[in-house]
Amino acid sequence: MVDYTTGELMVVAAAREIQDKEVVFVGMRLPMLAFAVAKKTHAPEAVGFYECGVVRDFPSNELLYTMGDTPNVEGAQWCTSTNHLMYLMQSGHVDCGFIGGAEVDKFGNINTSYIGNYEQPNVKLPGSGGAADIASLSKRLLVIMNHEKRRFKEKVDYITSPGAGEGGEWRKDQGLPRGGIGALISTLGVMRPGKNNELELVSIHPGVTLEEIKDNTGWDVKTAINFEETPPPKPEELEVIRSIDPNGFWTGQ
Amino acid sequence: MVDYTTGELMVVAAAREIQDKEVVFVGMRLPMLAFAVAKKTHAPEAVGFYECGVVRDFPSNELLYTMGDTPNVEGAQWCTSTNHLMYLMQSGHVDCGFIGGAEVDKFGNINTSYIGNYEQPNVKLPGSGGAADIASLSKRLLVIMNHEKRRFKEKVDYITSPGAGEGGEWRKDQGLPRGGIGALISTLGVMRPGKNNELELVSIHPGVTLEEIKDNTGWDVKTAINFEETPPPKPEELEVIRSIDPNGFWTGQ
Amino acid sequence: MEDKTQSLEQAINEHIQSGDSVVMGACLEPMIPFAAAHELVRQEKKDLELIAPISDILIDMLIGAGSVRKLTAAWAGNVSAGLGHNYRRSVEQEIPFRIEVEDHSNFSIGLALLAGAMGVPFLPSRSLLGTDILNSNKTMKTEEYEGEKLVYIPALRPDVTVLGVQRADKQGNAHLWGNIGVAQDAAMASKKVILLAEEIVDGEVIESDPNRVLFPGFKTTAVVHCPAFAHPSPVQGYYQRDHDFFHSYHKETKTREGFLSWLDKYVTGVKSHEQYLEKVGNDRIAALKIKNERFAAPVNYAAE
Amino acid sequence: MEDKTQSLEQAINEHIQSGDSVVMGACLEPMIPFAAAHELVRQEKKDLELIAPISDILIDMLIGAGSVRKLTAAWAGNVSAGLGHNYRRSVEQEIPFRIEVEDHSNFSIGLALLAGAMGVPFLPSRSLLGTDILNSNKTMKTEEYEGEKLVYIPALRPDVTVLGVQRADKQGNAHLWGNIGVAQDAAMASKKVILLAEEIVDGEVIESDPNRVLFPGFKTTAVVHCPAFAHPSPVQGYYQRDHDFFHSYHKETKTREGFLSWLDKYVTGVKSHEQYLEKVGNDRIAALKIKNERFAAPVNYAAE
Repeated sequence: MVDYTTGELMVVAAAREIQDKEVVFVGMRLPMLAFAVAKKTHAPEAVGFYECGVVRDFPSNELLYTMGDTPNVEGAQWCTSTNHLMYLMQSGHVDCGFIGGAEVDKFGNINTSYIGNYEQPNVKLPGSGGAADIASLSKRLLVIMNHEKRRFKEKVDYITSPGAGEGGEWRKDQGLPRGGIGALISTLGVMRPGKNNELELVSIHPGVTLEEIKDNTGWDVKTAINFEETPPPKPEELEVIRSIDPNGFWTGQ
Repeated sequence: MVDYTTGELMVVAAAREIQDKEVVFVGMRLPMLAFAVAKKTHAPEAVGFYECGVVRDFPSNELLYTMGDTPNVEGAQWCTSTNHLMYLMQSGHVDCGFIGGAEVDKFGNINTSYIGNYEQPNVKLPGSGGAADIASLSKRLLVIMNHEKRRFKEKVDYITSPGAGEGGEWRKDQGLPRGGIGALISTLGVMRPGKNNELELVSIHPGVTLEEIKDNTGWDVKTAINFEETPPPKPEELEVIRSIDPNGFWTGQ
Repeated sequence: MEDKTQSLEQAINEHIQSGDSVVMGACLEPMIPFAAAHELVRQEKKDLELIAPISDILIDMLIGAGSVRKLTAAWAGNVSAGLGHNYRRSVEQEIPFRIEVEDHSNFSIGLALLAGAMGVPFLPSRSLLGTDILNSNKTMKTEEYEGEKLVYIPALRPDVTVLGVQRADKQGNAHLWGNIGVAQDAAMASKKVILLAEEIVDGEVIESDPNRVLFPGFKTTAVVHCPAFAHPSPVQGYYQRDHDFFHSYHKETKTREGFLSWLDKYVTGVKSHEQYLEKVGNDRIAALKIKNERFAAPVNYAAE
Repeated sequence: MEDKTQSLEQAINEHIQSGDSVVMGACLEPMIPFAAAHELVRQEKKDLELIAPISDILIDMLIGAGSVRKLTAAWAGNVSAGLGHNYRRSVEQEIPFRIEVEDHSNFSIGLALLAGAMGVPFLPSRSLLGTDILNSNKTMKTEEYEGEKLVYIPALRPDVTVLGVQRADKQGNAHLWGNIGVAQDAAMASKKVILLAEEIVDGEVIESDPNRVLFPGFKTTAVVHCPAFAHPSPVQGYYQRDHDFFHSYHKETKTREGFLSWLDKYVTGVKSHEQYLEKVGNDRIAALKIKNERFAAPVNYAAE
């Protein structure tokens, strides 16, 4: 049995959400590593979009701190405007996109803008970046978050990035062209939309208890019928992560 | 007294419409030569736009048959999309633009689309190209045409490129942001908008009689108060034309 | 990644069907994919909707050949010689039959393709207000927005763009230089993109300059190695425009009979683009080749 | 043509006034014109509206310095280290005072600038439907168009864009490579453009590659030769990102006092960008320099 960190497990779980030949809107931090793992294991023909305007069909071998770091441009397939990548996503060409968040609610809505009332907030968060666009326009939204009760709420204070809104067919009613949560990968487990598009637990990370998850979730979380343990990283997956992030800058906890 | 062709006189008259530092949407044929004459005589800092997506601050020394000819690209300041140049024009950055036409009417509306009814036309003309956009969006429209009665009509069959419509403040009423005819340079003289934006004769080419113009104009054409003879080309202007078009392909008649 | 190279015959046969809407000539006067147009005639594809701002004599030739059902364009004729005789015969005399015409300006067709590329139903513009283009083309509408009049130009989403480029790799990544016209938006808006390339190069060549790429390789359906694909139009850095060919076309196609004989000589009477080039004359093609070098200044993409 | 070169001090003094709307950081994380931001603080320009998708710690620094009245952005913080302490202090505690925030996403700000560049009052999008961004930013409206819901994003027309580029000529023609972000649309949309260039080159260098130009030289107001203008952010082919600098900023600015001391050290306590670089350390700057070469493949623009 190999040793791994929670960060590494999350990267691997995220990587497995990427299918071969898919176009992936790659987010900062763990998603950049997830894209690398997917490309070098089961999804060799996946294509990565980076919101600064970079398209890559192979990941940089360097540890990136931002998408615009020089190694992410060298050897790219396309360097272009942010709008061009957004056009392709608006047209339905992006299969999945990664975002993080400060808060998520039971319908998968994400808040990265304001804690409290936006007119007089308790906490000013950095904002959307491209996350609201990825949540609006990609076919499947993949969310990566720390699993804490204050972050997993019945209802977020502010919808920066729409999940299923108030549940059911809310997205369609709003006029959103497609999309919704594909998976929410947390520090404790993985959730997917179930009945009425409410998020349910589909897997729990090795060593985590269901009670722990319930204690750290701000709503009465349901478990899916095919509920399982999150499969641990394979050696070849860890190898990719550690070749890029040898000091555990993003994945060490 | 130097010898010159009508084509050369028209080129020179057109060149004199270009002020220094202006941005000029350059049309095919005579306007390309007019831009060269202006640049090399009185308007050294004028900038030329070509609708295929080329921007030049000096004209090509080669005779061009189309704007996309290879000499028009080599040494350009910008090679870009057609839309980008149109955006700049829509934003008010184009001072003047040249177009030709098959028909013009007394309010300076130009037809390059259909003679007769557009549903069952007698003649199918090539269409707008960029002319309708230049007429809509440039600050001053410069028109170059053969002066014949069948071409200078009371009212054109089809407005491809708007002049003053039905006269007066028609452009404003239509919502056009600016513009209108700066000058109509014909094989016989030069016209500009006068009262109610109707075109009036402001100059007559050397050797042409007023009667000849009236006979070849399909409306009762008025003459401006400051009516004069079109000043003939200067040697340095002819030199530019003949260095580019030594065989008179565009200017020999 | 997938090898998308095909012969011209295969690519046209497989990816363009009768009835399709097809963009050819997205760069306006240069880089027009004449080789693909000729192949469409040889394969007897019919009922095409041609979409392009200008495309010089490509449009006129396809109309005369009876391949076109509808023309969505800003201008159709012969850029250096004048009117297009086949276009006139079709609309004025229904010879060989009357095509449908959707009138555009260069900007409105550029915006329609951009709207298609963006994935929105329309884009607003201030152009064309007061023109009869808004009467003969009923797809464009004048609307009020906060007290201002605008023309809403609906999106075009062509089935195929056939785009000529200087060089492409086998996966469909390409470099195109010179004036761009509507090439980028046409390719982004279209369901399929067929590239005709002067040269097929290693992926590393394209990756060495990712800012020169206009759209991602995954948008490309097929890559055809087709030197001199644009003759008689020019390709920057490769060959000049064959002006005389356009003038001869204008003279030789004045009558329907003249056109049919021109078509037989250059298109239906030859089997391939290679035979077309032989018919034009190898010496003539060689004389058009660019002999000089004027290279772009070096650009360093190194990361470290 | 006109020589538009000026010193950084002159260009900022002459072309940016207190109260102006200014785009800085149009390429997102790289090529952020930090040198211009520092000069704005030194010249005590106030009440600025900052416009940018992201711009990393540039925004946070200017908020802390009290230069900002309004922020129109998609994201503001410290890209590799997290939240921006000054931004939080301003909005949560009114320290030094509360700025106005106009919330955007990357796409909505990109479209707003494109609308400005196009000269239209708005552009439609399918993004952001159902989000609270449409509640906190009341400039964007949900509209119905032929039965579909769209968000109409109003144009932004900034007073000034400060754009970092690799090289420019004295007339304001420039080459920028790497990811473009919203640089082209921001420059096209703005009334003035100030270029900060790593190198000033002859016009011939720029003209050798006109496809690499993003906007015409006549849009440029001033050209500043300012090597290492982007430190601590990177410039492709010139220098890498100084990651540690961002992490140190994050640690040192946790308190207001910490920030003021940081500001004094790097900005107000130095007189020029050259002195800033000395303060950072010439060895440290030298260590970030790109030493390798990975040149773009040759491109021949020759016409004959």
